[in-house]
Amino acid sequence: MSGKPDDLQRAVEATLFASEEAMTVEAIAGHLGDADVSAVRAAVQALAEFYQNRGIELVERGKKWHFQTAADLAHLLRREREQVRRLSRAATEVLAIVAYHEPVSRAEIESIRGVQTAKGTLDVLMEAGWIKIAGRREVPGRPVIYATTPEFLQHFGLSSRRDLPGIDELRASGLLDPVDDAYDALTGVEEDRAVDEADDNQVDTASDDAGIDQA
Amino acid sequence: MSGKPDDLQRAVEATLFASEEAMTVEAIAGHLGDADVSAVRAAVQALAEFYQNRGIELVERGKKWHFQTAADLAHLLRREREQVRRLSRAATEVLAIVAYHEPVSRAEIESIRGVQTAKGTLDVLMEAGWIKIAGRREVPGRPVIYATTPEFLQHFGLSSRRDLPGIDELRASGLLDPVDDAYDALTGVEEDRAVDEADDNQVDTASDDAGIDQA
Amino acid sequence: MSENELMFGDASTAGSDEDWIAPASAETEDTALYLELDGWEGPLDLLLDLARRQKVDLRQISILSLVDQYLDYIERAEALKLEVAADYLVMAAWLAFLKSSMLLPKEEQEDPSPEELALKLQLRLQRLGAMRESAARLMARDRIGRDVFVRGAPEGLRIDRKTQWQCDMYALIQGYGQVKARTAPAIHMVRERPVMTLESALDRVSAMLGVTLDWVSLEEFLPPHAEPRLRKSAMASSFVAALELARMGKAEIAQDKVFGPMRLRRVVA
Repeated sequence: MSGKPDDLQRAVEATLFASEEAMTVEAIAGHLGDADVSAVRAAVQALAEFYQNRGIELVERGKKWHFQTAADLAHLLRREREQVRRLSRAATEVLAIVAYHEPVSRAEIESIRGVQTAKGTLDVLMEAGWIKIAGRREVPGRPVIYATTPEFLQHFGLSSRRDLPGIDELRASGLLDPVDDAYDALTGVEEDRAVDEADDNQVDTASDDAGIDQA
Repeated sequence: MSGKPDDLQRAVEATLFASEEAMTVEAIAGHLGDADVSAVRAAVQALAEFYQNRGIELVERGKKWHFQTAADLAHLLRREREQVRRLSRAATEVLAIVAYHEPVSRAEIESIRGVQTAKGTLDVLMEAGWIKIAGRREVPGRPVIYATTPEFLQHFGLSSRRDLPGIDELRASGLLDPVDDAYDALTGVEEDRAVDEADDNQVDTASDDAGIDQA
Repeated sequence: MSENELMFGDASTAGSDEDWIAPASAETEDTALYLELDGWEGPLDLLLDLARRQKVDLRQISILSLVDQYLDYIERAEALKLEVAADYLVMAAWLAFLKSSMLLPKEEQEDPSPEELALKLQLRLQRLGAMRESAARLMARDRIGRDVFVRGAPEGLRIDRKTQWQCDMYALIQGYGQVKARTAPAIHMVRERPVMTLESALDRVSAMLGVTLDWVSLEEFLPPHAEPRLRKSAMASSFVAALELARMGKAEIAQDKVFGPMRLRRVVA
């Protein structure tokens, strides 16, 4: 099949190309001002043959014809493009909380972080394959709980979660130093810094004789 | 051009066929996973040649390529429902003035037409995507200037602005110059005129019979 | 004007009037002309149409007869009691002036000369005519959706971006450390500090005042070898004690100037 297409073939070709829907041979003939149906059928067949092995093909589905991208090139229609992105700080924190506290619900994550956690943050971590939904907690509301995945361990080079440095190790490496430690250091009160981080209402306003205000 | 298309040609064909928009050679190459641009360009050219005289053809409009039905089949394909917006006469004229004079300010459009341009006229053309604001002219008042878009070229089947019907003749005859310049040219410095028209690189056709259609 | 020019035909012959909602030019009869009063887009448009009626190249039209036609048109429109827009009347007045200047003897002419004005009008008409022609030719091109069609149902190209997220061990534990540090309860310890209470200051000041009748500066009431923080506390307490004693009428206070040294003296009862 080569050479120039005849007029009918050209008309059929253009009609099928511009059509928003697949068309039967009869519909094509009708569209072309009542062209001869068998001639149109022949033209369609000739075109289908002509387009074989090209990037596009003319196919019949349930008596209706339409052009489509060649099946073996379907991957061109949807391409995947990989991009490398650093996890945001918020996502990193959430991941760390899941890793240290799993299984953990979103509300728990928020209470540990002290800030609200966007839904998208958990989605990103699930998309990355590092956390997964690990069931529901059997408490009112039955919240979803999250846990890390084997991919997480693999990515971070851990053989198990127990390889994560403990709180004491974090503290020793300075990673737990709160920001205002710097202030304390400057004002010279470092020897007995808050050892207890459990609760804060045990502040003991030691000296009772501090008052200027009791006159 | 016959025989089987090579893989790149098939891929380019499928990509252009499936795309909802016209694509530059670079965009095609990018879509195909950074294929070699010059190879893609060659493939596009080969395809354009291949589709010549078929019911559909591959055309270039403002550096972008797309498939469309052959123009001579218009009578067969024109639907009952007209898909083209009808332009008012004013809009038609303003569009032509922008296209032939771009970039052009509203005041310049009005001075050619001798009437004020209704606000809606430019809006309609911008909404159609055929003209756009192209900055401001650095003269007192810094008026906004307008120019045509790639969609304009696409819609009117122009490969580039140089394809605008009769533009070379209009330039050569000074009909795109402002009245005052044309007056000066006619009355005094006639011989310098061709030199002043720095921007048209076409040979001084100077033809008396270049007339587009003589009355 | 040069002889050999490009010629531009009547727009109506260039086709594609169909794109115009209101065809401006009535083809033939004067009657039609009048009925189309609203069809012109301004005086220049009307002039162009009248010029085209001269059936010659726009570069060869007779401005004088064009002026006559225009004035005639406006007059007749007014006679028919049609409302003529102001800009048409302004053009009429200008053309009437142009005509009279063109008919005047050369010597009496001003600058710009009527010839210049007439030629410029002609040039304007040519430019408008050219654009009108171009517009018609543009509209007559093979237009997408009217003459040529793009693919009816393109599959569309989609690019799915897949993100490869990156994070390392250090960032992870640092993140956890930050959470912990941020949310660790802030513990405020008020440390025991050396202070002098108001009571002890009162005792101390009144006892010392009892020793002398002279003015004594406030500093002298402070414990002499106290460390700075205690001294500060003592200063504050002693000051309040002094005020208290003054209030009770047991002491008087003097200060010569603002922020000057403060002196105290016992009031003898």
